[in-house]
Amino acid sequence: MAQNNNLEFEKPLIELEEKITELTKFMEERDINLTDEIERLETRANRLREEIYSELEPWQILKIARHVERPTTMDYINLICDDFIELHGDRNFGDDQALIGGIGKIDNLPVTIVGHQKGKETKDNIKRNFGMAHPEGYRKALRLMKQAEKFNRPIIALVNTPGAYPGIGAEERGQAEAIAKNMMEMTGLEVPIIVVVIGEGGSGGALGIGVGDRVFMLEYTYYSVCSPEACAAILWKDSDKAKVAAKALKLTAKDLVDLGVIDDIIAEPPGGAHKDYKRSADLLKEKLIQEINQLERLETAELLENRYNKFRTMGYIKKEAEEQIDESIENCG
Amino acid sequence: MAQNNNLEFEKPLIELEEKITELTKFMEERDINLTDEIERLETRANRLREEIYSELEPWQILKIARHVERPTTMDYINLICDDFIELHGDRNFGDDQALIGGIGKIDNLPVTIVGHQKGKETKDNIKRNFGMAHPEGYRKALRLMKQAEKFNRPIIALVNTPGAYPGIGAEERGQAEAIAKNMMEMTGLEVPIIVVVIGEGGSGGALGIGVGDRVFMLEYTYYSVCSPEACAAILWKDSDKAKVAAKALKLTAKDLVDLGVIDDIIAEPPGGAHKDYKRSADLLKEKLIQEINQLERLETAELLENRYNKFRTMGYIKKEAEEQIDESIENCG
Amino acid sequence: MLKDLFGGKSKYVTVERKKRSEEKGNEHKEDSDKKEMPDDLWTKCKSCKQIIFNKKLAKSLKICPECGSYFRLTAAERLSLLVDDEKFEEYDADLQAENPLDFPDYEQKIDKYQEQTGLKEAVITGIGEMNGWQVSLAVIDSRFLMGSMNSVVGEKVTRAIERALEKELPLVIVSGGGGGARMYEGMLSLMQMAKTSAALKRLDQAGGLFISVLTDPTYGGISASFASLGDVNLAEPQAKIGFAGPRVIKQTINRDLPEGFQTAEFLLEHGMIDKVVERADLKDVIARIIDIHKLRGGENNGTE
Amino acid sequence: MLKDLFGGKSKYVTVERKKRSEEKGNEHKEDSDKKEMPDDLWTKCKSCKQIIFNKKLAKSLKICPECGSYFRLTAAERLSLLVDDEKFEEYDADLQAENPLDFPDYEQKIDKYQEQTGLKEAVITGIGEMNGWQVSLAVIDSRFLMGSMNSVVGEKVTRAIERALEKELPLVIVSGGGGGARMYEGMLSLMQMAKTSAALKRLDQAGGLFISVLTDPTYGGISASFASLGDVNLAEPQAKIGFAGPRVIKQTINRDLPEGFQTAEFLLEHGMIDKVVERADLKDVIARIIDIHKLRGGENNGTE
Ligand SMILES: [Zn+2]
Ligand SMILES: [Zn+2]
Repeated sequence: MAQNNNLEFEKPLIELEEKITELTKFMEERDINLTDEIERLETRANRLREEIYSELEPWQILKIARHVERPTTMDYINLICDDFIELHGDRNFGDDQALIGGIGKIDNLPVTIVGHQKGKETKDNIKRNFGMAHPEGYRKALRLMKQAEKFNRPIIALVNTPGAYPGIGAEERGQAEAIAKNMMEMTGLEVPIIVVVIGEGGSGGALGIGVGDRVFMLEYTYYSVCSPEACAAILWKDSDKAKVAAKALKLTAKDLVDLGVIDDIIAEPPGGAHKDYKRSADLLKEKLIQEINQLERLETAELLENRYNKFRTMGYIKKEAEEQIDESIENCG
Repeated sequence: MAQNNNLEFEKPLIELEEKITELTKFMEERDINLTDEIERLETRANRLREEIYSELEPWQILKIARHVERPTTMDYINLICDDFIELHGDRNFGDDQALIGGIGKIDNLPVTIVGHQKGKETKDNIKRNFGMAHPEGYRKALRLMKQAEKFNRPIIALVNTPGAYPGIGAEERGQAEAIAKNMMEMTGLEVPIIVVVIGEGGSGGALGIGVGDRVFMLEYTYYSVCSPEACAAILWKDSDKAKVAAKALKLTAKDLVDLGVIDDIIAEPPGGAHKDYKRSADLLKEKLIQEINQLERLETAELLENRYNKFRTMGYIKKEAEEQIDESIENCG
Repeated sequence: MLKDLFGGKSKYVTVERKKRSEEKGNEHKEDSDKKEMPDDLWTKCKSCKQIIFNKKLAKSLKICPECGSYFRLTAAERLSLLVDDEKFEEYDADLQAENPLDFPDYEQKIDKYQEQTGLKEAVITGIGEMNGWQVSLAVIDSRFLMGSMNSVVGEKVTRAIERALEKELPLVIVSGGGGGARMYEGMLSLMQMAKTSAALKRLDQAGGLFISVLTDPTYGGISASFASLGDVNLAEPQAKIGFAGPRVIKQTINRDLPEGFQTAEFLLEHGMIDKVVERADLKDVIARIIDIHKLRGGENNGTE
Repeated sequence: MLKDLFGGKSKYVTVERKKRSEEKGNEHKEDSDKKEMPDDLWTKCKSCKQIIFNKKLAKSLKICPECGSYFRLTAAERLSLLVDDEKFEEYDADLQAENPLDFPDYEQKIDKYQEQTGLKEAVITGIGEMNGWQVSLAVIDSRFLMGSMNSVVGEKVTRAIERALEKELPLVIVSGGGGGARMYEGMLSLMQMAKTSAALKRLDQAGGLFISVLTDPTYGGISASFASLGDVNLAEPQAKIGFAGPRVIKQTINRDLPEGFQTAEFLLEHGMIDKVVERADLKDVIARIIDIHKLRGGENNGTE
């Protein structure tokens, strides 16, 4: 892995790991037994990793979520599905490569999967528009999700976008309408929908495929009303305050469980999903199967009622105001 | 009316009418009583008109159907509706001015009306693309028709197009898909649909809003699988043979009633709809109201079953072949 | 008649609001009106730079008599324009924002805008009559934190939608907030997009009529949720409407934006808007649409 | 195995066809095969102009081994490629065209093409097995009057759709006719577009699966009806697909058409096609799609 992909806050850990590598090499070359020393250093490194990862700051989680080596939607699909066929196009205007979808089987269970797709290197990333979808991407996703409903397949939506693309074509073709329509229609789809934020959960662009019966986040991901950089720039005219904004915005999985915005956190391997694709995919797959099985037990009406209530109850309103209303009722009594 | 808008086959009639005008003027100027003569000439003119219009050739009907002064969709809407609000856009890509639509009331009956719109002079005609719709036109029509279904309004589709536009953008955005989708969806719409060819019924471009419980044609219109000009060019490499093709294609209202393609013919005023907008609109309105009233008495299931069977049974297959199958059944018995 | 709606003092104060008496602040209201239309006699048009007497401006429904530019209306002014005299009952007027994220300075902001506008939050909701038709209404006020959507705005709009559903009324939402989802409530603001859209799905499935009115400016979390989801989407002329703000787009694509980009007329051309309607015609057009819809199926709530 | 499907003589003749014995013309069939692949040993590639031995061409599934161009397949060849050995039962093989318009020379045309192709009309329909899955199939043959749609083609396709509906089978239609709606039957041909689309609506409402396979060329009345309406639209590489023919478009807009216009790849890019699939993979991809669909809800008709 290229040096420049290293996470800054892992520096002490990476240095330690380099030392271990050096020492191992040295031992082998000189035929000196340093097994004990190396073992001790490795224990140290593990402890250090645990330490770093147990008290990650929101901006550090953001860095992991954005890491170029992080598994993408297609990586997860390939590791999770026994068979998968990507399907293209919105049957209207185009095929958006930043938001992909298709049909496949997970342990013989047919599913429809949609998700934002980022590239790994520059060329691929340009093709994928850095995971920033256009309206035709959201419309393709909706087409595939409606088809899932027709064929009674559960839907899995993997969210990984800095946001919907802000460009002329996107505006001309109704970016706002496409996202709004998707949220509205996803509310009514008569099959289970599971949403998982696997990297970046960037605002409306994320929410455009983000309405479901379950909304999960991988451990080192974020989901935010706007990027901390933009938030800092707008509020404090200072994008260097992004770290402060990252904290203020409560965008981590843990924060969002507390706020009732998401249902659960899916663990990642030590050091983040990009350290072990297979293990990450296994953890995701396990959760998906477990939840789909639960959801499939529900009657359609119950499924939809629960989904509605899930989003209906989100938000906080000042207690006094509500009490004031209560008081007026008491006054009547 | 400009000279160049005259129909060639009306020449003797027009000359006679000019003579009458001359004579009337002469009588008034010179104060000579020519009332008898003029009256006689007028009777003659009426008879001549009747003669011409009673035995119109298909290519002559084509000329009337294409007449620039013919009432357009919007002309009929304005004369038929007490209130009408045009609604725009496909909520996807654009607003096609060659295929318009909206909601209105006919004698207090709410309806959705869609129809191809031609222009009257060059500038308007360019804006309207000569009534040749793009995919976004068909998709707007479908959006409005689906809304009609939601709000339980009957749908009126007024057909007047030389054909769907053959251009790069139209192909890019799926002209074929748009037309196909409309036919498919119109089959299932749970409200009455009445289709009326008010001018040109040009092939797939017409059929894209042409599936309904009733399909009518005004008296001097045509509905054809392709234009006689194109037909002649393709079959006989000679577009001058368009008159022959016009006959061979069986494209007049009368032919199509006989072939079971349309349900009925709506009469036009003498000399064609463009001679009397008001009267034309009244005749159309009367028919629409009468048919909507009939259709609204049906249960939805019956309505849809009838609509399906109407199109399901269209076509001719060689008798022998069918008999051969019957024979084989007899052989079994 | 419409010309008389905007006096030096907003006609809005004469519109009956439920629980209006319970509020501290009719004075606040007056204050804010003064801020919107200062006692000094004139306003400078941002577009043509002409100086216009406020009385004249009020008579022209806050449309510049010189160049035809539309000035923004407050929610109160909008209601005066749309609702029959005295025929508006406000709901949920007391709902106020929390600071669920403990976001720095959020409470102070709320206090400030409450003070400035006399409103508790960025939307007024209720039931009003339009040419005799009973309608469930929600009107965003762009002065209150840019009319951005937070938990309270989402909740009030959702209740307005549910009210339309329950009472079988047409729903009219006038969107004119620039700020999208309100940052100070983080993801809770964003989720109001899903919440309002979900409620609209229910209304849609029940056959309810929703007329969305897009006014200047409608962006972000508001344009990308309820504002775009009308059975009929109307817009005022020149109104700026879009998903991403022009500055963000310019930064992203690194070139100038085309003339007329993100205006109501641009959206009409691109198929997103059913009709651009002059301010003076808005009430009548809405009433006519309701009329065409209500004669069949639903009961006629109107007096005409 | 797939490589062996195209022998000097079409494998198709070994595919069991219901009522096959009742037809006069197995000789016709052989004749036509000879015309398609003449006894002389080679064919010239239209694209690269190379001379290719027919045996080699058959082995490469009629894809030019030099430049990769796709040659058109007859309906029989297509069926050989898609259907498991001996597992095809033809339906409605005897349906033949009338001349309802008394169109000049139409009967002669029909006679000529029947003679040339050994087919009664431009489509073969029936039930076949694909990797063990039972499928209702329709395959257009572009040699028969350009594969254009008339009353018979419309009727046979409609029956194939209804057969899928009735027997709860997946539907696969391979479209590769250039001619759109057949002029000789006038409006009756055009109305087959509505007829087939209506039947597909019923299949759709019943939850049936329709895989549309677009091959070279698919235009006009065929592209603007069933061919575009698949739950999944597959296309062969390079296949020309469109509504209007390129000549008409060129005439209309009076300029040259862009490179790659109206190819399968162009349609993929413009969102109309789900997937472009190599000829050799087509059967397996279709079977995999059916497999993913049939495990739930429907019963598994397949053997694997
Ligand atoms: Zn001005
Ligand atoms: Zn070649």
